[in-house]
Amino acid sequence: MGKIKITTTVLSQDRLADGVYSMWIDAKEITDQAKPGQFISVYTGDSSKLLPRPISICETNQNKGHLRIVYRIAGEGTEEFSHYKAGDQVIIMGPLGNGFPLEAGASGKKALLIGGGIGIPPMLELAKNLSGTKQMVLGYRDELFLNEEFLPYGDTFLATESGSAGTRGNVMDAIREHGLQSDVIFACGPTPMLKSIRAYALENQIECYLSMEEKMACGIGACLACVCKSSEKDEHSMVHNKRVCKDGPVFKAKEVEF
Amino acid sequence: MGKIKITTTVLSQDRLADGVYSMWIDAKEITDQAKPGQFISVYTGDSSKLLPRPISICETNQNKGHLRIVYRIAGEGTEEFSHYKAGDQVIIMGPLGNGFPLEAGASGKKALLIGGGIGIPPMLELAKNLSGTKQMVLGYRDELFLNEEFLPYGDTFLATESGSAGTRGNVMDAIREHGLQSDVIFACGPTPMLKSIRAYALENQIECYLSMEEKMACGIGACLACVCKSSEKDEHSMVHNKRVCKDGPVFKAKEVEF
Amino acid sequence: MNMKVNLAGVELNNPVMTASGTFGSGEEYSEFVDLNRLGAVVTKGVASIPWTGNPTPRIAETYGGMINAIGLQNPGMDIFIERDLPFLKKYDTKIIVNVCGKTTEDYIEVVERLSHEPVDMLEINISCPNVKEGGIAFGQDPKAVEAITKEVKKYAKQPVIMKLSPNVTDITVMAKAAEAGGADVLSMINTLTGMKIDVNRRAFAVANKTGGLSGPAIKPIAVRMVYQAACAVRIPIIGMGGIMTAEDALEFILAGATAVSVGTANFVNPYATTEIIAGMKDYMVKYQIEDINELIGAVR
Amino acid sequence: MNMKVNLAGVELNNPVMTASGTFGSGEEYSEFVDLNRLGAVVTKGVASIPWTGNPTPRIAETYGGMINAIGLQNPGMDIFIERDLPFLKKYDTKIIVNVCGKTTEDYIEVVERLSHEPVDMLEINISCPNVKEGGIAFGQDPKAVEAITKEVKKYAKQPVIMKLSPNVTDITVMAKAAEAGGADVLSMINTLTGMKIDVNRRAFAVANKTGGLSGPAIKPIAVRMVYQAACAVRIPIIGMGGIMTAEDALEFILAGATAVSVGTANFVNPYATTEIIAGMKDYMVKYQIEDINELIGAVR
Ligand SMILES: Cc1cc2nc3c(=O)[nH]c(=O)nc-3n(C[C@H](O)[C@H](O)[C@H](O)COP(=O)(O)OP(=O)(O)OC[C@H]3O[C@@H](n4cnc5c(N)ncnc54)[C@H](O)[C@@H]3O)c2cc1C
Ligand SMILES: Cc1cc2nc3c(=O)[nH]c(=O)nc-3n(C[C@H](O)[C@H](O)[C@H](O)COP(=O)(O)OP(=O)(O)OC[C@H]3O[C@@H](n4cnc5c(N)ncnc54)[C@H](O)[C@@H]3O)c2cc1C
Ligand SMILES: Cc1cc2nc3c(=O)[nH]c(=O)nc-3n(C[C@H](O)[C@H](O)[C@H](O)COP(=O)(O)O)c2cc1C
Ligand SMILES: Cc1cc2nc3c(=O)[nH]c(=O)nc-3n(C[C@H](O)[C@H](O)[C@H](O)COP(=O)(O)O)c2cc1C
Ligand code: FES
Ligand code: FES
Repeated sequence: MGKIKITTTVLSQDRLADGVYSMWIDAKEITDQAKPGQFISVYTGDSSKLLPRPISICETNQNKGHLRIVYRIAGEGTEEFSHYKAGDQVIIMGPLGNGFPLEAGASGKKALLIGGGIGIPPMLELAKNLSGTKQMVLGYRDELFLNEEFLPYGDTFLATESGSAGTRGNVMDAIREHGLQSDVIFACGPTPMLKSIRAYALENQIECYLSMEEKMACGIGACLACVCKSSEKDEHSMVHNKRVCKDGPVFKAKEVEF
Repeated sequence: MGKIKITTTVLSQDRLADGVYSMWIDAKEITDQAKPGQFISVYTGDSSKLLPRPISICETNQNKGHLRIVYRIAGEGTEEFSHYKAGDQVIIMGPLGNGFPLEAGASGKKALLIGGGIGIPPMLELAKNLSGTKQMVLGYRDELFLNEEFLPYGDTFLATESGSAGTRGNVMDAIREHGLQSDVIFACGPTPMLKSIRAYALENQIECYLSMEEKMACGIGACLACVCKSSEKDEHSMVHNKRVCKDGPVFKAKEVEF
Repeated sequence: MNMKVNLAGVELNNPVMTASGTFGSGEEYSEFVDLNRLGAVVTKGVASIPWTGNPTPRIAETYGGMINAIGLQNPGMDIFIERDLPFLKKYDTKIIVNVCGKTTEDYIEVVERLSHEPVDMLEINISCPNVKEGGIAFGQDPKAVEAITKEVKKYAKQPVIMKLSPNVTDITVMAKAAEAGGADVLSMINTLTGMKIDVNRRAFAVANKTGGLSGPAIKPIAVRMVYQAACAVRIPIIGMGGIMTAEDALEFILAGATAVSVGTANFVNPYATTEIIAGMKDYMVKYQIEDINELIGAVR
Repeated sequence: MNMKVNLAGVELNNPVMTASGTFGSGEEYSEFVDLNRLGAVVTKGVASIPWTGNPTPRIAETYGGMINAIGLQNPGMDIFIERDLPFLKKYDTKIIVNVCGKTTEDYIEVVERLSHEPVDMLEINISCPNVKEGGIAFGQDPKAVEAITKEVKKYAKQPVIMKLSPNVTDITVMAKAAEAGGADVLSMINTLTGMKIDVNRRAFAVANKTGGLSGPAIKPIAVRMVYQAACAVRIPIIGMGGIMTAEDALEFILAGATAVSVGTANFVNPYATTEIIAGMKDYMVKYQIEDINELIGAVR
C-alpha cells in the first residue's frame, strides 16, 4: 500500500486533561501498516491554513482499523481538532516516519520508555507492542493524563514539576530516585528532556532512541523543511541533516545533535 | 439601531429548484429595521474568502424576527450556504441599502412588479408590503420557483425562455402579450432585462425603480467598489457614480445609465 | 498600561488607525465602531478636484485577499473640507488626510489647501497601482520619491507621512529616499499589483485588468518590508498590510512599526479596529507589558 | 483533445509540471502520483557540491501561504546524477533540472556536467531569496540576468529556462534581459521575500528571519507578472505561484503561460498535480476546447 491521504470519520473525542484531547479515528488503510512511533499528518478544515499538523499515533486497534491520537491544544489547528465530534470528517495522511525499532526492546531486553508531556502518547502504542520487559517514566507539569493506561504493560513511574504526583521534578529525577536500570531507552518529549536523556544514555552506554520534533511542510521527505543535525551523513543530501519526517522521527541518540 | 453584523442561526433550508435554495434565518435585530428591497451581506465560513455575499431580503416575519433569503448557487460562497442546515451558524450583516419606495406604490396606484431569475426573491417582500394594486411578472429560464407565493398579492404572469410555462420569452414579452398597464414599475433581475425595462418605462413615461447589482467589498458605502453610472451627481463624490450598496440597490430608472 | 504612541510629535491615544480607502471618511463605519476609540482615522485619498475612478467591476476576491482598482474616486478637497472634515472633528481621534495627485503640483495644491485646516497629519500616496499617472509611478523611483517629498514638505504645515509602494526591488532604497526628502513618517505597504482572470468568462475579473492586492495574504511581505525599513531609517513607520487580529498588529509593531493601519479587515469585520485594540490590551496584560512602546522593533 | 505543449522544442504530454523544491526528485511523491502522468518533473535545486542549507525552523505557515527558508540544501550534482536521475529516467515524463549556484562558475559547472546527461531542460534559479550569495542577487539586476543567461547558454546542451524573481520593480525588464541573453524559456514566479514574527515567543518564525512566501496567497501577483512578461517577450513562459486547482492553472495559461508548475499545493494535497490535469481536461470538455494551445494568452 504505502502512505495515503484520506478524508475519514471521527469515532470519538474525549478531554483527558486541561487542553489535552484524545480522538479515535476510523482509518483502516493506515492502521494496517502503522508501527509504534510513526505519526500522521492531520489537516485543518480551515482553508487559510495549508500545512498539516504532525501528530503521533497513540494507539491503534488493528482489527477494527481504528487509530487514536492524543494531542494538546498548541494553536489554532489543534484547537480546531478539539471541537470535532463523533461523526465529523477529518483529513489525515499516514502512516509517516520510521517508528521505533521493536527488536531493540524484544523479549529478554529490559526497556525504559520515557515520555514527557505531549511526548507521552506515542509511548502507549510502543508499550503495547514491545515484547521485552518494560518500565515507564512519565513526566508532567502537573495534571496527569494517559498514565493509567500504561499500567497493564509494566511499572509506571511518574514525575511532576509541581510535585502533585510521583517524583517532584522531571523524568531524569524520577529515574534517579527509583534507580531505574535498562538495556534500552525509548523517549519522546520536549527538547531539553531529550537532551538530558541523550547525555545520560551516552554516559551510561545505554542503547537509546529519541523521537524528535520539527516544523514540517510535506511530511514525506520531499521538501527538506524538517531536518535535524545528525552525526552520520543523511541519506538524502549527505550533509548531516536527517529529515525528521522520513529518516525519523525516531533516531539513535548518538545519531542526533542538538 | 442601525446596521449590525451578527452570528446567528439557520432556521430552515429548502431547495426550491435546481440550484435555488431558500433559507430562513433568525435575525430579529435585522428584521426590526428591514424594508423591502434591502439586502444583507452573508459571510462564508471559509477563511480564504474574505468578502461578504450580498443577498436580497426575500421575506421577513417581523413578529418572530425571522428573515428569508432565496439564492442561486453561483460559486463557492453560495454553494457553501446551500449546505447549511437548521441549527447551523451563519454570519450576516444588515439591513443594507435603501429599499424600494413604498409610497410610489401606495393605495390608489397600480404597480407592476417585475422579477427576472434570481431577481425574483426581493419582489416577494415588496408584494407583501405595497398597499396599492399589484400585478407580478416573473421571468425564468425554465424551472419555476417562488411563483405560487406571489398569488395572494395579485395577478401573476409568467415568462419562460423554454416556453415551459407562461409566455415563451422574457418578461417584456409577457408584458406585451397581456398588455399590462401600470402607474409604477419595480424591477429586479439581470442587466439586459433591466435595460429593456428602463427603455420601456422611459418611452411610456412610467415611474420606474430598478434594483441594481455590482461586486461589493464593504457593503456599507465606504470603499466605492460598487458604483454604477448615474445621471445625477452622487452624494459621496459628486462624480455621477452612485454606490449600489448605499445609494441603491434601488434607483429611479432615469437615474442610472448602463 | 500605556497605549499612547508618538508620530512626529502627534500623540495617538493608541497605535491603531484605519487604512486609507477602506474606511471612507469614517462616517459609514461610525455605525459600527466608536471613532473616539481609534488612534487615528486615515481618510480615503483626497485630490485637488473630484476624481471619477475606474470602471466596474472594481474589485475581485482572491485567496486570503482581494484586488481593488477603485482608481481613487473622491470628491476633491473642497467637499472634503466642507463636509467630511467637520464630521471627523466631532471625535476625539487624530485626523490623517491621505493625499493623491497626478502631478507634483496636484499634491501641493491639496497640501497647501489643507495647511490651515484642522488636520493632524498628511499621508502622501505615491503608491497607488490603479491610476495611470502619479501614484505608483512616483513611488517606484527613489529620485522621484525624494523630490516629491521635498516639494510637499515645503508647503506642508502638518507632519508628512510618505506612503510607500511594495512593488519595488528594495524597499530600503525608497524608505531612505523619503527620509532624505524630509519625510516625518513612513507608511507601508500600499497594495501589491495583482491580477485575476475569471476562467469561466475568460476575462479579467476587474475592468482595469490589474488591481492592488490587499488582505492577510500579503502580510508576510508587509512585515518583511516594515522590518527592513525600520532597520534602514530613523523616522517612525506606520505598518499595514493584512492586519486582521491583534496578533497581526503586534507582529508589525515587533517588526518596528510605531503604529498600524487596518484596511481590508474592515470589510470582513466592521468591528475589526476596536477588537484589535482590545486584543492588544489583553496581550499587554498577559505578558505584563507596561508600555506599548517597549514592543516597537523588539524583535531583531 | 490535445494537451501537449511545446517548450523550446521539448514536447510535454501536458502542461503540468512540479515546482522546484516542492517535489524532491519525485521519489517521495511517486507513492501518491504516477509520475508518467506529469508533463515534467522539475527537481530540487542542484549545485556543484552538496549544500547544507539553513538552520531550522525552516518553514512557517502564513494566511493562505507559507514561508520557507530551506536554503537550497542538496546533495550536489554527482549524487544527483548517480541516484536521482536514473530513478526519474524510469518514467515517461520530461526531466527538468533546477540549477543553483553562488557564482557564475558554480552554475556553469553544473550545466556542463549535465550537458551529457539525459536531462530535457535546465532551469536556472537566479531568484532564491534564501541564500546570501547567488540566487536572488543575480535575479534583481537586469545586467546580471542577461550576463548569466549568456554564460549558461554557452555551455548548455539543453534548452535553458531562466527562473525569475518576483521581488523586482518591473518584471518585464528582467524578462527582456533574460530573453536578450538567449534564454529559451522563462519560469516565474519564485517566492516573494516574506517574514513572520511569533508574537508569543517574540522571535522570528524561521531561523533565517526572512523566507520565501509561496502558496495561493501570492497567485494574483504571479498571474499579473506572467501576463506582463508574456506581453513583453516572445519566448514561452512557465507560470507558477499558488496553483491549487485546475482553474488556477488555467488562469496562468489564459494569462500567457505555456506550461505551469505546482509547488506548495503538493504539501496540502499530494495528489494535487494529477487532480489538476484531470480538472483541466474537464474544463476543455465543458467548453469544447480541442487544443490547450488555444488557451495560451487568450485573455488580453
Ligand atoms: C513527529 C511529531 C509528532 C507529534 N506528535 C504530537 C502528538 O502526538 N500530540 C501533540 O499534541 N502534538 C504532537 N506534535 C506537535 C504538534 O505537531 C503541534 O503541536 C501542532 O502542529 C500545533 O499545531 P497548531 O495549529 O495547534 O499550532 P500553531 O502554532 O498555530 O501551528 C502553526 C504551524 O506550526 C507547526 N507546529 C507548531 N508546533 C509544532 C511542533 N511542536 N512540532 C511541529 N510542528 C509544529 C504546525 O504544524 C503549523 O504548521 C508532534 C510533532 C511532531 C513533529
Ligand atoms: C444587492 C444585491 C442583491 C443580491 N441578491 C441576491 C439574491 O437574493 N439571490 C441570489 O441568488 N443572488 C443575489 N445577488 C447575487 C449574489 O450576490 C451572488 O450570486 C453571490 O455573491 C455569488 O457568490 P459566490 O461565492 O457563490 O460566487 P463567486 O463568483 O465565487 O463570488 C466571488 C465574488 O464575487 C462576488 N459576486 C459574484 N457574483 C456576484 C453578483 N452577481 N453580484 C454581486 N457580487 C457578486 C461575490 O460576492 C464574491 O465576492 C445579489 C447581488 C447584489 C449586489
Ligand atoms: C478598496 C481599497 C481602497 C484603497 N484606497 C486607497 C487610497 O485611496 N489611498 C491609499 O493610500 N491607499 C489605499 N488603499 C490601500 C490601503 O490603504 C492599504 O495600504 C492596503 O490595502 C494594505 O492594507 P490591508 O491589507 O489591511 O488592506 C486601498 C485599499 C483598498 C482595499
Ligand atoms: C519548500 C520550498 C522549496 C523550494 N525550493 C526551490 C528550489 O530549490 N529552486 C527553485 O527554483 N525554487 C524553489 N522553490 C520555489 C518554487 O519552485 C515556486 O517557484 C514557488 O514556491 C511558487 O510556487 P507555489 O506557490 O506553487 O509553491 C521552493 C519553494 C518551496 C515552498
Ligand atoms: S516535512 Fe518535508 S522533508 Fe520533512
Ligand atoms: S461595497 Fe463598498 S461602497 Fe459599496
